[in-house]
Amino acid sequence: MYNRILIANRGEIALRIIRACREMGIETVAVFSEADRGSAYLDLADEAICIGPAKSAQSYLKIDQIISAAEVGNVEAIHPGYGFLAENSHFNEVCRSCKIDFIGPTPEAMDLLGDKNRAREIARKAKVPVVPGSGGLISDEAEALKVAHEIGFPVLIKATAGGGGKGMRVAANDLVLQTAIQQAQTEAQAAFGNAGVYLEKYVERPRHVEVQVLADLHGNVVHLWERECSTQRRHQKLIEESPAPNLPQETREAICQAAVRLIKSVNYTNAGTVEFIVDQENNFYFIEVNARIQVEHPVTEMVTGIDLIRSQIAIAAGEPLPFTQSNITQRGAAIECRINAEDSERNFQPCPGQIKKMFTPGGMGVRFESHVHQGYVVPPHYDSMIGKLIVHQPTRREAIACMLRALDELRIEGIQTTAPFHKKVLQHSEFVEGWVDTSFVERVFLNK
Amino acid sequence: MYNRILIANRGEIALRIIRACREMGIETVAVFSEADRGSAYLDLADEAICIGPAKSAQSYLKIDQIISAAEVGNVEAIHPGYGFLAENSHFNEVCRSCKIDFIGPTPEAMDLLGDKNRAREIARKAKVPVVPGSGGLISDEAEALKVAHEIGFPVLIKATAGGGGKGMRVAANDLVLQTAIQQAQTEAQAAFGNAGVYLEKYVERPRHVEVQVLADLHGNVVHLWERECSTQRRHQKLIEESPAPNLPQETREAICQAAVRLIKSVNYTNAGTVEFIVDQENNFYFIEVNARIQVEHPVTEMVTGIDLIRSQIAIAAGEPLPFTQSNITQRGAAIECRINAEDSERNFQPCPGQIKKMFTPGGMGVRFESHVHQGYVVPPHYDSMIGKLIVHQPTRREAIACMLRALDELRIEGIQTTAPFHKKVLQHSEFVEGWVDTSFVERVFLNK
Amino acid sequence: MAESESNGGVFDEARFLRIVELMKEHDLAEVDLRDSEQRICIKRGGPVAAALPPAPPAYPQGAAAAQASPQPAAAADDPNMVVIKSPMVGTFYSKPNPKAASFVKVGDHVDAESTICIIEAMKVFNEIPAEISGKVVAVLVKDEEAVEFGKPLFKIDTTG
Amino acid sequence: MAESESNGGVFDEARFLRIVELMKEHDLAEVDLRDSEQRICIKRGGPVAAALPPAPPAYPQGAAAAQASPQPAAAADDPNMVVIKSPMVGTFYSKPNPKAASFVKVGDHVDAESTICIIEAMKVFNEIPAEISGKVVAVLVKDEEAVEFGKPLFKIDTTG
Repeated sequence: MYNRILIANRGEIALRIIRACREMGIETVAVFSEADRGSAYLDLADEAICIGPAKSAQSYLKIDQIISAAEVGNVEAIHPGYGFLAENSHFNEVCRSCKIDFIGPTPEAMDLLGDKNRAREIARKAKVPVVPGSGGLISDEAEALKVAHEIGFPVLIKATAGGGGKGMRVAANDLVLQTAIQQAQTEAQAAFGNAGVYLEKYVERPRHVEVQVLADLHGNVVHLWERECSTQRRHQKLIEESPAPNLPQETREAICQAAVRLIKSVNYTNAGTVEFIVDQENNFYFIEVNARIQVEHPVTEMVTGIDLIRSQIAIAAGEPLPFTQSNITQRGAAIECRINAEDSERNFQPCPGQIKKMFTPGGMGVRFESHVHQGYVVPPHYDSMIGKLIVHQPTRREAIACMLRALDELRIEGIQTTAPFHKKVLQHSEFVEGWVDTSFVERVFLNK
Repeated sequence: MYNRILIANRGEIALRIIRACREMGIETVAVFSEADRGSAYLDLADEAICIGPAKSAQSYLKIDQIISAAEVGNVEAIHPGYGFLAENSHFNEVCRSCKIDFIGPTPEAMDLLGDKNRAREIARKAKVPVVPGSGGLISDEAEALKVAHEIGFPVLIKATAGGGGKGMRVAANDLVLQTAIQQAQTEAQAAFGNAGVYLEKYVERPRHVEVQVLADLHGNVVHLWERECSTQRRHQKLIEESPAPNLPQETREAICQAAVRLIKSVNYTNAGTVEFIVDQENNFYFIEVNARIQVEHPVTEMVTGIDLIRSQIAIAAGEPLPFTQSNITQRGAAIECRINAEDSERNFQPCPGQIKKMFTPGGMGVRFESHVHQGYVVPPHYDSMIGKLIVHQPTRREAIACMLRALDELRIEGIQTTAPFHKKVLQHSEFVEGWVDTSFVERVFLNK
Repeated sequence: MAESESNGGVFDEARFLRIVELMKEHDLAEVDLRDSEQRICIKRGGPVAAALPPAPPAYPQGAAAAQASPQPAAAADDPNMVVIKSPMVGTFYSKPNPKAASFVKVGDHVDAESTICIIEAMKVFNEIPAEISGKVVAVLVKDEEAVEFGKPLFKIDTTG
Repeated sequence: MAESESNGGVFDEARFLRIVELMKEHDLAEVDLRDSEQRICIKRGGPVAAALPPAPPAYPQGAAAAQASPQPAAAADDPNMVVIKSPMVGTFYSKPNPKAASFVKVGDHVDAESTICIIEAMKVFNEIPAEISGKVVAVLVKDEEAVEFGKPLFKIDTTG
């Protein structure tokens, strides 16, 4: 096991990793930008090293500074957290060349899965369903109709050079498809100088379901079941939970096994998340792999009782997984609300500033993961998440009730947070009944 | 289910009950003395009623004021918490006569078990072991020797009129017994004007092990396994845990079954704790029943996942237990440290006063049950416990590591607390190895 | 200042007012003008504000330090004004029975033994004596209102 | 003050106003003018602000508001004293190689291009220029000491 590791991150995830290390008897070196100087969580590290000014590009994203801090700090490994350099395979390689363990997958696995198209190919080979499509460019209407009849309407027409919705069209039948193909080609030509389009099955009201996986260096791969993360605003997750509600047991098991197959097929190691979309008929399709720990990992920890950060560190240090698949069960229901310093009344605009007064929730089944406290100044330089409120209860119904009372207890003055918005979401019948898809928040609350 | 209940208590347990009620959709009426006016937890209740001045005798112990508040507050039930009126069967009866449910056992069961001698008799009838003894006064040396040989040395000679150790003597063999009997009789005569003495087996280095029981109004009785509470100072528990370390599985099950037998034999209902001492050979003996929720109930909640306060309320409202014995398993290990406003360097003298600065621990497996916060003034009128720090981890070793890091994170300035003392205890080899008896703290730390 | 002196003495009201106006206009905290035996010294707002402001309340307020003593207690502003507070939790009745007149009304004189109201607690009707003599200045609760311990019930003018 | 006195007595309004104007213009809190028996003492705004105690620091201090700018920065006390701070994390070397003399020592004069030390980061030896000219007043780190971003390295007297 390591004696000393560096944490190449800030805020709540840095604190989370410091806590895990203290429990494992591992010393920690924290790094911080000048905007985070004096933050209370840095006191809990054994050493804290300033690596640059407030701007991420000059501090938390600056590979040479972090490696230099690792050398000065004399650490054996680096935990990248999430965001910043967590999925940067170059950083991962630099760590290796400096003989510092990167607590995560290898750079090779990261590269393989980092390319969406290659990942899709890998998934196909591992017999993991991907969203059905033409598999290549569509030359004319006749071919489009043929493919559409194979994969079934509605279909999505996408520009091969596209992005940001440009050149995208949905067609629900032959007639629409015939005209839409031409329009899409014309639009793509105009926007990207490339008229190439392809077809993909259009998944209506998809749910976002992801599977947590752990793989050690000895070939053992397990899943820790799924998380439901459909409550999103503009592709930003707001609420995550485990287990996914209203997911048939056979689907749950099939998704989890698919995730393990995929991870095994690329010799992926450490913690990873395999993301799927699930349609209204419970068909599931692979989307991508997140080759890092995720913000929402605590909901999995609550229902499985397994500490994912400690697991990541033990895996990187070469320890075999201390459990097998059959030991890993989902107990009860866990929900996480991301508490962001944002004003939900003003289009979720960030609200940095000082927390004048604060009262944190507690009690049975409540976990508040946060580095902030009364007097803390939320800096304007980083993302707006100031904490994660997680509850764990025997049933989902109880978890919602517990979350509501915990949100009531959370009192933060001086800045606006998303806590009031979460209360509205948690009380909405669609959420209560567990039928949330990724359009839910925008459809119901943002009148979009 | 109730619509509205009154909480006849203060501080952390009042907050604990308010939280449970909020989760159940039950309104709460809190009562408070003038010393607790303005306490933050009162804001979380639906109504708060001042019932008298700071002195407990004129407020939290004043039955008529609490009943009057219940009437004014229009509640259907009263939760007494622990301490104050929790085991006052007269209060319990007054509630009944006022048609307010008392959330606890009946006054009759309370009275039956409240008398230690009667409780011993009930235990014997239920085939629950009690500390073996003469069963009556000893008239002469010959009888004493006969009894001692029956129950086995060492034996304890106790004055029937005694108390506080007066007239008590330990005898390890015939010779000592012969002289000790006379001395004890003489001493008892002098001290109490009553020379009557009896013999009891002397349990050396006993461990304190207790069993949590839940019994509904429909005859269902289950245990929630045991708690080890041997880390005590002057009979005040400091650290509690579940499961009890180094307790053979057959002993664990035998103790738990004995507790259920006893509880069933008196038609006891609601939550209760059956206390035992366990000797170095894992023989166990019934001591008494605590007919209320206990301070240390969270360790049981953590390992079983069952909310005891919500269970108490549901039982009182007439709901059947939603689980059977076979559903109740111990998962992982939980430890609780009582955080008292006491100076362990100065003979644990209480330290009331204002908490100038405070930082509370968090993270995976950490639960801090407390009503205090930065700026709170610990009043001098009540007991010194200001919170309970509870951890839950897969193993006891991990639980100790987690508790140590959580105690490090707990920063309280302005008053002294027992947190530093807990760190010393948790790192002592006897505690780490799980061989603590009730003399441990005084023997090792207080040089007594 | 009633008798305004001639030739601009220090007691000249017009001059005094003029100085005050100037102080306001120019946000002056203090003016101290002396000439031989004459002196005009005026301080504005300053001294009050200059005194230490109360410590900002901790959040949440925490257990209060101030222990309101139950009845009777002098009102903060006027030492002759005494507030009679409820000695118990219960329901306040201003009269012995629904058809009767109130025990006391504003303007009445009470002495220490006068019953001023009834508080019902646990079906017991407790007659509450004034424990002080004076004139009733205000009745602070409504008939049949629930009261907690320490709730202000009456305001008494002890000079009345 | 209505009747302005001749020969500029202390109650002369014109003089009074002139003093107040000067106080405002120069942001004076207090003026106390005495001449034998005469005295004019005026206080403005000042006492209020002066009495306010500093807000107690929140605990823990939280992310610092003060953003230490990296090298060079004027020392708080003396505007001519400048502190050169480390522009990176690494190991500080005062000399180009173990056998050589230090780049600079106390008393040396440096200019903007002078190399004052080396900081090793990721096996790269970065020569650090002074970026300012002046006299070295103090070397604040030891040879081969690990330094973080923003760590004060040298104190330079820019008048030297």
